[in-house]
Amino acid sequence: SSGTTDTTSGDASPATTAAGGTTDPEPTETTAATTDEPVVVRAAVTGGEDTLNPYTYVSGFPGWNMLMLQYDSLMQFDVNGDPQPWLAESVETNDDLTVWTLTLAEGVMFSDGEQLTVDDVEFTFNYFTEKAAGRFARDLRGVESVTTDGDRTITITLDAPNPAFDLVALADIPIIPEHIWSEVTDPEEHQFDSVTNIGSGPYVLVDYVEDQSYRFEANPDYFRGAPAVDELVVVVFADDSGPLAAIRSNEIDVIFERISPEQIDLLDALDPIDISQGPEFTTQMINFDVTKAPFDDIAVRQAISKAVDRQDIVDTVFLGAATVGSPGWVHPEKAVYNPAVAAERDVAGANALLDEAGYTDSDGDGIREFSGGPMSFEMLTNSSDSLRLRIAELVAEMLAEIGIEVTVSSVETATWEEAVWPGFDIANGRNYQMAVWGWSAPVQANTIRVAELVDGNPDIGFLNLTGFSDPAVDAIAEALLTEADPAVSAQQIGELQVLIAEGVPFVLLAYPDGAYAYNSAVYDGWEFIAGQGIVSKLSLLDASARP
Amino acid sequence: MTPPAIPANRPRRLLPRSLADRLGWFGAIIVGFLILMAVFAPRLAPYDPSERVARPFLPPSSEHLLGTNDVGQDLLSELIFGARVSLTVGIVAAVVAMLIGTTVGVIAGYYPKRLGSVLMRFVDVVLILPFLPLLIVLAAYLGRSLTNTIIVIGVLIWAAPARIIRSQVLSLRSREYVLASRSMGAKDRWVILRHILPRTGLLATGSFVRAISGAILLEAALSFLGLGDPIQKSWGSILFWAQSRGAFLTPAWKWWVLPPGLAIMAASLGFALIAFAVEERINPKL
Amino acid sequence: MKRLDLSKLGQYVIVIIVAVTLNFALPRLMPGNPLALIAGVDVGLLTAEERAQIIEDVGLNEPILNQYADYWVSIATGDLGQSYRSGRPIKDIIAERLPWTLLLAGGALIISSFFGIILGAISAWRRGGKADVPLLTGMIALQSLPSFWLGMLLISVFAVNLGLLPSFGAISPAANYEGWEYFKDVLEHAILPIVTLSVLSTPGVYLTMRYSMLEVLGEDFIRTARAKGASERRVLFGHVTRNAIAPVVTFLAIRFAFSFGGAVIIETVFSYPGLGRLVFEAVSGRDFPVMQASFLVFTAAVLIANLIADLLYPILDPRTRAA
Amino acid sequence: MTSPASIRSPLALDAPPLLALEGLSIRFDMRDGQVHAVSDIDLSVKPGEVFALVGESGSGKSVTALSIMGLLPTPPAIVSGSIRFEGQDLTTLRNRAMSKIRGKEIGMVFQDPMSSLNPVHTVGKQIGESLRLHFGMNRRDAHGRAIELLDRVGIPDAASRASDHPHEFSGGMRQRAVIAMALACDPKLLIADEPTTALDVTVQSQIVQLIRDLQQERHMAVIWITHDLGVVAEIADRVAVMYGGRVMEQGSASDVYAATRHPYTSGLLRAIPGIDRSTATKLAEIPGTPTTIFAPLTACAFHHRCPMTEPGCTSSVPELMATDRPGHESSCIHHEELAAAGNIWLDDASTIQPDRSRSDDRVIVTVEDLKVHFPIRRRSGRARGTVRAVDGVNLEIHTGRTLGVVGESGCGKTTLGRTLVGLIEPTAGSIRVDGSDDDTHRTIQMIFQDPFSSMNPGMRVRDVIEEPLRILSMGSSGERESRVAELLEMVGLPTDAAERYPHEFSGGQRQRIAIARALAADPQVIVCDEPVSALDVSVQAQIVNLLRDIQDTHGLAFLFIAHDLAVVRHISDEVAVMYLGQIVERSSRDDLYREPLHPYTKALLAAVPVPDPSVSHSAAPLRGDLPSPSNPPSGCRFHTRCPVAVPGMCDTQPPPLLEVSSERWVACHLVGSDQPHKRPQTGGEQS
Ligand SMILES: Nc1ncnc2c1ncn2[C@@H]1O[C@H](COP(=O)(O)OP(=O)(O)OP(=O)(O)O)[C@@H](O)[C@H]1O
Ligand SMILES: Nc1ncnc2c1ncn2[C@@H]1O[C@H](COP(=O)(O)OP(=O)(O)OP(=O)(O)O)[C@@H](O)[C@H]1O
Ligand SMILES: [Mg+2]
Ligand SMILES: [Mg+2]
Repeated sequence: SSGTTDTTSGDASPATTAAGGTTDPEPTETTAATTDEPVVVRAAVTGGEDTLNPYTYVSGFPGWNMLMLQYDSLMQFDVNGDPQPWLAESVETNDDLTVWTLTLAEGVMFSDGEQLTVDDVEFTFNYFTEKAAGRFARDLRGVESVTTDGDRTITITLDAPNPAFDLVALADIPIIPEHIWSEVTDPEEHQFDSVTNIGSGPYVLVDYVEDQSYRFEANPDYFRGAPAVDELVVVVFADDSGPLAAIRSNEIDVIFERISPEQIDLLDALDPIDISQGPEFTTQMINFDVTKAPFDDIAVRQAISKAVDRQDIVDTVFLGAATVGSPGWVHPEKAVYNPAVAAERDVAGANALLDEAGYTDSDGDGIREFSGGPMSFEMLTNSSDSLRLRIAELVAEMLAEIGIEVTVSSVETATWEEAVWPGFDIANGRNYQMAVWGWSAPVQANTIRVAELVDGNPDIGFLNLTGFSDPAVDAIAEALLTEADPAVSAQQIGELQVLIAEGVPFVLLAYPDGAYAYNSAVYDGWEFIAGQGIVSKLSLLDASARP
Repeated sequence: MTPPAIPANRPRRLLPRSLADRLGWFGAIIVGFLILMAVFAPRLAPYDPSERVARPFLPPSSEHLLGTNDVGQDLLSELIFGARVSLTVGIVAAVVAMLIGTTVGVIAGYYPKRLGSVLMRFVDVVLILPFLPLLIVLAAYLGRSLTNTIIVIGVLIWAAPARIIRSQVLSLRSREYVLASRSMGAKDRWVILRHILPRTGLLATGSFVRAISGAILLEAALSFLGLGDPIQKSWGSILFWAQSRGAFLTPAWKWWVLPPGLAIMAASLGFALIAFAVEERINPKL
Repeated sequence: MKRLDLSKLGQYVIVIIVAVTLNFALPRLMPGNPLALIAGVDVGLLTAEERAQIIEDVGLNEPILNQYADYWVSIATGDLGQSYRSGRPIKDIIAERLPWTLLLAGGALIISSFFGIILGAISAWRRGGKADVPLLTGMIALQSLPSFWLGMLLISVFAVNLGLLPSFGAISPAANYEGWEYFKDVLEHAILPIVTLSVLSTPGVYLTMRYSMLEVLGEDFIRTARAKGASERRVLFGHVTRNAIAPVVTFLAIRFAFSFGGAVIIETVFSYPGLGRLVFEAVSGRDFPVMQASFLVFTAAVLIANLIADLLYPILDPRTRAA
Repeated sequence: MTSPASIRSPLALDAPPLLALEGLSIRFDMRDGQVHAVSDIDLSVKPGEVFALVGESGSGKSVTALSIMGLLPTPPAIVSGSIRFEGQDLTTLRNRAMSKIRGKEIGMVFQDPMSSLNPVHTVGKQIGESLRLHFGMNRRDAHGRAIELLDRVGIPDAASRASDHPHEFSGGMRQRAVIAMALACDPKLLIADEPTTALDVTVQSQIVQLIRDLQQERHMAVIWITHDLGVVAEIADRVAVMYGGRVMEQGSASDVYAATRHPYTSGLLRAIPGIDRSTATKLAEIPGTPTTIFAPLTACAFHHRCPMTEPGCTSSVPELMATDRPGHESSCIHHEELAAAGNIWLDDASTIQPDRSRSDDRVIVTVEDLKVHFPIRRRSGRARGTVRAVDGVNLEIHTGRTLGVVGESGCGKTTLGRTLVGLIEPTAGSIRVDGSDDDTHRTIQMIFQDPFSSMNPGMRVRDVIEEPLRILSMGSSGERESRVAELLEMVGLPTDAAERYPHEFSGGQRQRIAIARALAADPQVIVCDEPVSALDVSVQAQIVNLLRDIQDTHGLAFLFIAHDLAVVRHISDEVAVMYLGQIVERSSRDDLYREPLHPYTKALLAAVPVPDPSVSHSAAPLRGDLPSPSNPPSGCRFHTRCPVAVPGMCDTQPPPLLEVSSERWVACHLVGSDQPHKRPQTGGEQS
């Protein structure tokens, strides 16, 4: 996909924001009328994100999102979550998706007044490749070369076709200024501050108090036009209930974290507070250790998948604010979703499956037996996520109906991670029987990453936490990774969904919606990016500047 | 050294103690009430607390006097059944704490020189242990269950009773009846079992009841932090759910937050009052 | 003042050694590892070599005894290392956090000693009287309040419903107040957490004071003072309180140290940027150096409090001065 | 040193009473009953006289004194009747007005000098406090006056000691300080409640002397409260004897002692062992024990224990009546018969004690060069010195005989006794027990001082008595049971006592239980550590007699430790005098008391109060206090206090304990066969 966007609207021309129906006069008009009345938005996050440099932010969400307020990437997600040209005016690829040619937008300045050039782009790619740092280095794996041609053209050559290169790399990597970073030899050790927090993004981080607050000021010379919000203060809370109290007491204006489902209606009912809600690509699922009995038996896994009532979980735990999980992994909102795999609850079928496979309750205590004794398992959840705990309880209730006893064990997060994913390396095996698990949005957002979840080869399936292995699945998954033709790729993903639904490497239960609360009297230009939520520069730019 | 005029048959029991007694009885009534509630929970509770009986987040109604929780379980039933877990954890954890505390306290008090001072240094260390990681470590090695919550709490709170009992034993071991026993050739075992332990018992009762009071609070705090077992229906875990589902900030605090908090307070208060009365009785000076 | 007793010092040393060793061992005994924290995001995307590199960079691959020795060296040199999470020197982090915790603990100490001592004295002086009964009952009741519950209710009432006080933090974020404004801001933020901590520690002070007073009131020298013709007031202030205060001061010192630990819950509830919250976050993220350092601060607080109590005691109670 | 007192007129016998108690009753209302501590008493004290209030424990003396000061806790105390001080009824005064009288007009000295001083203030400040309160003196003047007062009560180096805290004073000094405090404002009346009871005889006589001097110097009236008739005889002008909250007898000291008109008083006087009484007879007992009065009296309070009781005694409460002597009153309806009959007590006192010949005894315990040193520890536990509690003691204990051990408090008596029974490991030296199997515990048992704390309050009497048998695994349970019954009978307790708890018994009865326990394992030696000093005089005699009887019937050996030389004299065959961990004199009882050789022994004996006002007492015999056993004086340890010490010899060379004559050992450079010329006069020839 390629496209160009007019970049001349750099000086903010007043434009109406989306019809929000607020009681306030139209915000940008106010800004124009009384220029000394800046729009200040106070946002809440839970847990600090450190100094918000490419090497020092903490979490994928909202850390990366906040980071990207200061930086720009070559491409930018639009409301649908699809990458669109941004710093790069245009993005073109060859047929087998190995050569990507980009044209840099003109007149982009860093916040210290230096011009952003193709050299900065080249520097950025090389720097991230050389100075290992998880996320961006991984993005750039497979990049063979980065070359510049003249002032505006950059050519990136990959060693293999990568259909998602725009999504995972171009829209993800912040372009950093060479004149600052070339002097930083050891970014892990380097401490950053507002002097070195230099990017081309719409905001400049001017103030940071660890674990307390961030203050961003708008960059009036932003190449897409001055942002609609002049100042953004991000307050760090220790737990989830703090922001909820603070938005009610009018101490903050927006919560940069998903609010829990029961809060949606409650907060929406309050006057200036509104909710922005939409599908997100996070997942809630049941993992089991597929390498051990009885989960090595496909019948057991299928029975479990049939026995869980996904709708009940969506209704009870998420109060409807979630999408029922697809047994084939892919979110129904995705274009490549295969409706054929839709889940049906079938307790009788599940029981029959188990009976057939020889798992019977021989001693009449209501619990079936298998070679290793009663089918009685421990299901791990992490105590910090109460919704997951409830899911576990409900699943336990549901599995009781098919003679499988589940004891829910809630443990502290690191303990839970260590059991399910020891050392974050699947080579270390697994120390659990069953667990409620979930992946963050990027895993789902890029559909072809499903290979990482199910491939039996640990190099490819490095997120295959359940130890699943199926040659048929492997074959399609590996083909998918390098398939250049979107149509073929869609076809493969469709097949893969069927195989996954049958093979049950995990039981996908739901995709929770993202819901964000904000005070519409202060600012209501929030834009919900499918799969990512509202925390993005898009929300803070004028509507006309958005892709 | 030898004031001969030790007042003969001065009636100690005649001192007025009505206030402590009244408070103690008040505490006993509260505790009695809560224990009855725990014992007869299945009869008193209108529903099975672990069954989803209505829609989630219902406000109080005639069917559900305290409404329902986030998955539609009856809050009143949870509250009533919560007494079982909270009181059990409190009492059993206190028993664990007293077993450790008494053993250490008696040994440290009876052998105050080497062994005793080593033990007391150990007690000092326990008192300054960072309890959060300790808890996680213990939970990790013991697994998460009610039994382990009990052990963890017991391990965390034994040091205070150990100190009190040690100082009591220190004074007991120089009582003349202990000296008398030793002068007859009694071995340490005999003295400890026949003289020290029974006399410490009374004091330990006070510490024990106080420990229950503390253990109930600790269980609530642990559950609230998500370090207990939120699946167990205890008062602390009701609050954990109330907190994690935002009930503190909504009108639901009146039926979801207040009752379990008050129940914790009542239980802790009840035991604390009994402890106060017991201790007041033991200390003849007061 | 007499010089500090050597064997007492020796005991402190033993306690310190054991405590420091535990501080070192506990984080490492915890399941889970700090990889995710050190690596930053998406630890799953790392290759095995990258993982190994990270572990090596922070020295976690070294033999445990070497790490232990390094820890001692770092304590001895006062250089507590760097946080895995932020890479900042822990000294700086602690220097930022400690004042806030001190503010809460100190504020609560002042309030709870003020009310605890005065009310305890009143209660004991008029034992069983009109003031004593409700005070005693009320204090025992306060002692039975779950702290997090109280904190949350206070937020709910004073911040959310009445809008009188801020519900979180130590200062208004990014407000950049100066002078008096700043002071007011800090005070407003500290009120609710301090009140919560005070409510929790006042009963202890009160009960200690009351107990100590009653004990002193039963002493013969009180009768002697009256026999000298001292008025009730004079007996109360010149003799009873003065004698009863020593155990209370000891209690306060210890209590002050422990309110550091108690701060974990309070600071979480109020999103207060003190040491307690630092610990909580370090523990969840397995930030070993920060955990070690903050446990060290707690240990030091308790030991210093003990030491102060030990030093104060002879001043308050001449009987315990070395002859 | 001018004091306002010097203006006051000398004693006027016909002057109106300074203090008059009329119909005074004091009751304690407790939740579970009432205690009638004082029932309707009338007393009066004249200006400048020493008035003694005597009675056994619980008779209401302290309560009376406190009611005068208005210091009784109300509630639970309820005071009725009137207390007139210089005509003014103190019971009607409000607290504020009363505090003007306390300390200024009436001073008071309490029994326990340690606990009656505030530990956190300096001694000088505490003395100055009343001056500042009553005369509005400034801090400096008050301090100066406090130093003068300390100097007057005999504190050496008063100026510097005034800024010491009470714990830095010895017991005797503390009591002096308390006296200085009570006298600071020059009160017209001094109430001294058992001011010497907690002190050693030596110090006691110093204090008695001091108060007597001060009283004469200032012409103040003194109410001297005591249970010790001996002390009273030395100082009192008039005496009132209380029992059960009633005054039994009242009159001039000489009348009360010499012409006793109440059976209780005469019983008490006979029960006192006395330093000059015959030891051939048993001590006179008063049967029964003093009791607490829980209901209003309807009879003579003493009728339970009185040998003259007849129906008239129980029909009403007898009032004080005039006797045949002026100013002498008695509440006994038989006082006239008493005047005629003399002694009405059953004469068990004439029972001759069996004589013990020395022929059949043998040495059962030999103690050689015994040393017990304690490290002194600070609060922190660090050793900071050594207390030489016992420092080289040699002695033998003979079967069937009693070795008495006397000495001032802290001289190591208890330590010696406890080491003998194995409670304390000796630091050096040996204890050999002859004629027994290897288990010394079967041979040696112990009786402790405090009958209240020496029994586990949670055990039944049977368990208490059985305990040694069980510890030593003696007998089956049946045998043990019959042994308990046998022992109870032996010590004069009913057999049903076995099932009861110790707290249901009086002090004397408990001491009987303790004796039964000590006898249970059939030992050959019993160490008695002050077994009677916690008991009332009337009960003390019972226990002493019981011990003697048991010794005679069982051929037991006793090591009898006591600070009361009269009691020791009565029970012992041989006496050892200890000073600072060492034996300074050891001899047969009669020799020792007749002719003490060591200057310390002499001083001790001279300090013993004699319960006879007609015997005039010499001045305080000993200077100063016992030196610290952690830093004993060089040479002869006694030289610092010895009136006859020879400089250059006594302060450098420690005198050995030498056998100066047969069966008589003395450690003094001035006593001994090798230095006859220096032998003190009293040390007559021994053969
Ligand atoms: N366990 C101990 N540790 C240290 N010092 C001790 C100990 N027991 C006794 N002493 C000291 O040893 C000395 C002798 O004490 P001991 O009790 O034997 O004297 P005593 O003659 O029995 O006195 P009293 O008549 O007051 O009972 C005292 O100075 C005492 O303080
Ligand atoms: N505060 C009190 N409360 C209750 N009863 C009391 C109180 N003080 C004294 N008594 C009782 O009053 C009675 C007389 O006591 P008091 O102290 O006057 O005796 P005493 O003659 O001074 O004896 P001692 O020789 O023991 O000092 C005793 O039976 C005692 O139990
Ligand atoms: Mg079965
Ligand atoms: Mg079965």
